[in-house]
Amino acid sequence: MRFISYLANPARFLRFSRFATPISGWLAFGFLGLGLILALFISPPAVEHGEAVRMMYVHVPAAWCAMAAYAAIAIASFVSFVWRHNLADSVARSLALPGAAFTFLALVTGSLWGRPAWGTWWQWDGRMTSVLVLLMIYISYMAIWNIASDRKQASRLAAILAMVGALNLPIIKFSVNWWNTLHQPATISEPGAPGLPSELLTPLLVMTLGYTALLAWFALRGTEAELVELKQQRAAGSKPARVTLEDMAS
Amino acid sequence: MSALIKILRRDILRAARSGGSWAYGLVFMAIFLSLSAIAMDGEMNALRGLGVPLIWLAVTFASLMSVERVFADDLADGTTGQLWLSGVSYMTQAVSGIISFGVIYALPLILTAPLWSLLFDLDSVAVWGLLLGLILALPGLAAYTALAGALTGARGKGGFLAIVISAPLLIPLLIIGVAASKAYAAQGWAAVEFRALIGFSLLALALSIPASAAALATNTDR
Amino acid sequence: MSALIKILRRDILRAARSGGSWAYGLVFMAIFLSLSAIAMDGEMNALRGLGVPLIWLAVTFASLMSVERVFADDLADGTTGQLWLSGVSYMTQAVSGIISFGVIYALPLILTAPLWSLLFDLDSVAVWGLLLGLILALPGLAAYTALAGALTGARGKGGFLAIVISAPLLIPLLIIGVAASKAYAAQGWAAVEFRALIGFSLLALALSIPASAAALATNTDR
Amino acid sequence: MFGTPTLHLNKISVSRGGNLLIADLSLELSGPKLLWVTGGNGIGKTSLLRTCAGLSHADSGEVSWSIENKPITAPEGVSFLPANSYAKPALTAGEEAKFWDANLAETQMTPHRSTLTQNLSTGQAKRLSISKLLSDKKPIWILDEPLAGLDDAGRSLVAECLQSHVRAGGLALVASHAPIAVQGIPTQKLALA
Amino acid sequence: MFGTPTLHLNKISVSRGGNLLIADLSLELSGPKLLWVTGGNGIGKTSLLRTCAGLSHADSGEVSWSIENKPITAPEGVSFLPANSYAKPALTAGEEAKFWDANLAETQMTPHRSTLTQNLSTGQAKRLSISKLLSDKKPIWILDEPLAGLDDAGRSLVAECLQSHVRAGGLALVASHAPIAVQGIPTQKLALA
Ligand code: HEM
Ligand SMILES: Nc1ncnc2c1ncn2[C@@H]1O[C@H](COP(=O)(O)OP(=O)(O)OP(=O)(O)O)[C@@H](O)[C@H]1O
Ligand SMILES: Nc1ncnc2c1ncn2[C@@H]1O[C@H](COP(=O)(O)OP(=O)(O)OP(=O)(O)O)[C@@H](O)[C@H]1O
Ligand SMILES: [Mg+2]
Ligand SMILES: [Mg+2]
Repeated sequence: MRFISYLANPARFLRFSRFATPISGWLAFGFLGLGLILALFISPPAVEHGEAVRMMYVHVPAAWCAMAAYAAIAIASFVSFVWRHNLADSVARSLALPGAAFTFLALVTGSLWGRPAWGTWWQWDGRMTSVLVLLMIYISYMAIWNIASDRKQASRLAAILAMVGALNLPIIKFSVNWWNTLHQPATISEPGAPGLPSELLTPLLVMTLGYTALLAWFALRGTEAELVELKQQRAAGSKPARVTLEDMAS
Repeated sequence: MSALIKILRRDILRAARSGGSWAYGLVFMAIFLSLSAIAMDGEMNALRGLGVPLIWLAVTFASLMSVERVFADDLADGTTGQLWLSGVSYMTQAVSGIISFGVIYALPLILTAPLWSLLFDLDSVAVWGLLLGLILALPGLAAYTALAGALTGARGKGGFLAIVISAPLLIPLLIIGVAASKAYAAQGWAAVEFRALIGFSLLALALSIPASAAALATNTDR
Repeated sequence: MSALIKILRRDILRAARSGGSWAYGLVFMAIFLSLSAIAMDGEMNALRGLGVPLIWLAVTFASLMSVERVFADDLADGTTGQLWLSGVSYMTQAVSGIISFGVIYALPLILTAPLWSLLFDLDSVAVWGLLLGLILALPGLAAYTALAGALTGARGKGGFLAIVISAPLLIPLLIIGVAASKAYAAQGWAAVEFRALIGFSLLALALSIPASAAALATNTDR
Repeated sequence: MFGTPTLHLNKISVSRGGNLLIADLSLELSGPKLLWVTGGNGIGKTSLLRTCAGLSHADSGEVSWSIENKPITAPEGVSFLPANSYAKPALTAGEEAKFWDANLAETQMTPHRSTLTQNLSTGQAKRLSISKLLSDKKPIWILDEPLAGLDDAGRSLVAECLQSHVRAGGLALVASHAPIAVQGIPTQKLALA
Repeated sequence: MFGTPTLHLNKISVSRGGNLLIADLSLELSGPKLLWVTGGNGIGKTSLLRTCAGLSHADSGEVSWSIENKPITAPEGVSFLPANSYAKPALTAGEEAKFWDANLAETQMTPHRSTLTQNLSTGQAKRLSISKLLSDKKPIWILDEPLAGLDDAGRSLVAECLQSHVRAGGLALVASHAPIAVQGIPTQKLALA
């Protein structure tokens, strides 16, 4: 928390991001490269799913990061709304595009995986529907940023929407339990359930780290860009009015 | 309280004057359902199964169509701010928007649902299930639609954006609602889906009222 | 001519800016069709037969939804009269309204129709029939919708009244259109329904242009 | 220089919502001339001007326009400046000006060319309308409250425009509550009461 | 009589679309007083007034209101008259007045009580807004171009209203291009340039 309030100052943030941004970029590159090699060539096919299991290494971390990114957006939105802090909404805004991309990726890989696993591309089951809803929320979140010509206003409206939309996260998470469906219930993320053997778990974790670093890179870079733009706008903006107050004969 | 009633009365008057905009949803529903029935070539067996979901769909769409009638005008001409200055809080305005939307635009749709069910040859149990489900969903439907209206405000006639915003919120409600309407035939009132529907509807209200109020305040600030 | 192009360019710009109102119809279509598919419980056999009429319906509804985007704003703020004074006749304005409606709102709907046909597992002949039918109906669709927009003008956001006016005009077009699309599979291009469709579409244009121009002039006079 | 433009009103009556506002008014106005139209709120100035611009029909009587005694249509000879802005919300001031072939520089609006028209201040919106008016170069100007919302600079701009318009032989009808006084041009006052 | 109403501006900055309009303005204004706010088009009068009425947030700094040094909220003490009409189109002037508990007689609008608000003339619409203002009886008035569109009678009506408001101890902020001069009440001029 102290770290966050330390960074809340734009100048300090720019100093921090100057080295943090490239680091997260390279981390993302490294982890994703390593993860893909592990996933595609080194890890063995699973007993149940055969070669199709390789889809998991893309799918599962994408789904997790999609949700994590949204959770981060919702939290940042809360901060921005309550304390009117425009660094927080820059972070939220920059996370939207990669978050939506991960959601899309989870949907596409899930449906590619669904074909061999369940014999259908698409089914309106709880998990799939709620992830599709997540994608729609991401889209509406990005859309609302673009309608208000005033940044202050846009950020508040987007924050309100992000907070309301957070309701969807528990729905995604628990939909497999409530709603009798095709999708796998939590096996990996369940505490105390070992679930996967380590040769499957390792590439999964590496990929997850890679996706997370990528999210961080987007957040840092987007915020940086917006700060710079804001600074330029300030410099280019017109001078404020000179105000004089005088008495008049009545 | 009296402010609520005053706004509601004003909105009813406006709706009645504006070339019957309140009936817009009804006409849409009529066209939607009869054309859907025509498109299915009138096969009663297929139709019977589709009646409940189609009517739910029709109600949802018809409500979405009126999104921009909730707050847009008041935001555009500055009435929202004036009402706030005259002591009607944004919260009250949000509530009155939800109520007037529910009463003027959504309720007529729901009340005519049994009529449309004739088109699909639904039996009376199915009609009861449909009606109960719709009525329980009404608060949620009105709440989310109003929220979308408050967020988009006076911009670009809402339209697209309002639909994009409210659709993801409404989809869960729609799915549970259809499930509840269908479950009525087998389990009656006791079906767990009804409880879920009530829960969702109330949750929608609880979320939308403060969120709409905040959105109204933000859209007034310009 | 240059006035036509200027108005068209302006309308495209406005549509692009207004929170994507041009995409409104597309989103409506997406939601309408996928929800219809959900409602049918994804039964492919039933769906295949319904694909063509449902997509036609979706295009028609989605166009109706944008009626008030044609002339209402220009009439409300007096631009129609100003354009007339600057030498753009009401006739030209009617034509440009029809064209910009057709290009901005209706054409994207039609061009995405093949995409939606995937949802219904239509074969390629059916898709061609659908597309040809829709394209031939486009002028008629745009013409009647614009006429409804010109007649209702800036009043009460058009809405209801515009739909009530254009629905009866559009229904024959819809029925012949669906028939033509279906006939394509059996008879191809030569099907008599196509000629009827072309005839209807041209007739709609011929009637709507002068009628819309007269309506614009009348609505300017206040 | 314009050839002598003339506006002919032949026994026109104008009514709104069943109320007769103007009854049997006959006038013949020729440039160079400034006509200041004045009268209380709701007396019918706007309605009269719209009729003179050909935008509304008189209930009875005839409105016609001519140049050097050759009849013309309203679009050939008349520009109308309405009291309210008719700029389109989603467009910027620059885009709006381009659509009407108007020049923002004439009204000092160039710095605001990329502001959306709905964000313009009251006076800026008025200036945008005036830019559009100036682009037309028509011999008959009909202006409804052209000064409302303008600051001092804006008001003298309007006065200058009126002066050069009339000096060039033009005819201008101006409805305004504040007196329209422009140096050195033939001026008449039409009071409705 | 109102207790002494005060508007406090503490180092407020107001910006629009990234442009800083007002920077670090501090003011304390107490009734009885008339403050004439003036300045060129687009300088920021409307933005400042909306901020003073609590309708917009200042980017930084604080706006607060008090009566006899007891803090109040804007809705408790402030009325705002916007430059444009906010009457609802489908309603008649009478219905609109009833909604806001306003009295049409005070602005000579009674004869037009059954005219739809969208058919009112410019000045009539302004009078309707003024009726609504008068109904509130708040100690702080914030008026944006109250004279625009009004005829002579309308303008003296506004002057009278201002006079009796200030005489009763009220505070009035008035943005206007024309000087607002009212006999016998303490007046200050706030010029933005
Ligand atoms: C479009 C279809 C699909 C969507 C939208 C989807 C969505 C998701 C989401 C959101 C998660 C994360 C949930 C959590 O951690 O609680 C997840 C996890 C997972 N998905 Fe999918 N999925 C789809 C298809 C599939 C298919 C076809 C399979 C395999 C047969 C599959 C297997 C898994 C597995 C094994 C997990 C990890 C579960 C865990 O232990 O947490 N998914 N999916
Ligand atoms: N449809 C209508 N029904 C009833 N009355 C109407 C209608 N349209 C206009 N009026 C009335 O016609 C009158 C003429 O208005 P007009 O706008 O011409 O006045 P004006 O002289 O321009 O006034 P202002 O100085 O306020 O601009 C007004 O009294 C108005 O209320
Ligand atoms: N969203 C926005 N983007 C860019 N500029 C804006 C925005 N909103 C307002 N402005 C500008 O802010 C300025 C302030 O306008 P404001 O309405 O406060 O001026 P004003 O002093 O009331 O002018 P007038 O005398 O014309 O009424 C104007 O220059 C306007 O163009
Ligand atoms: Mg007038
Ligand atoms: Mg102003």
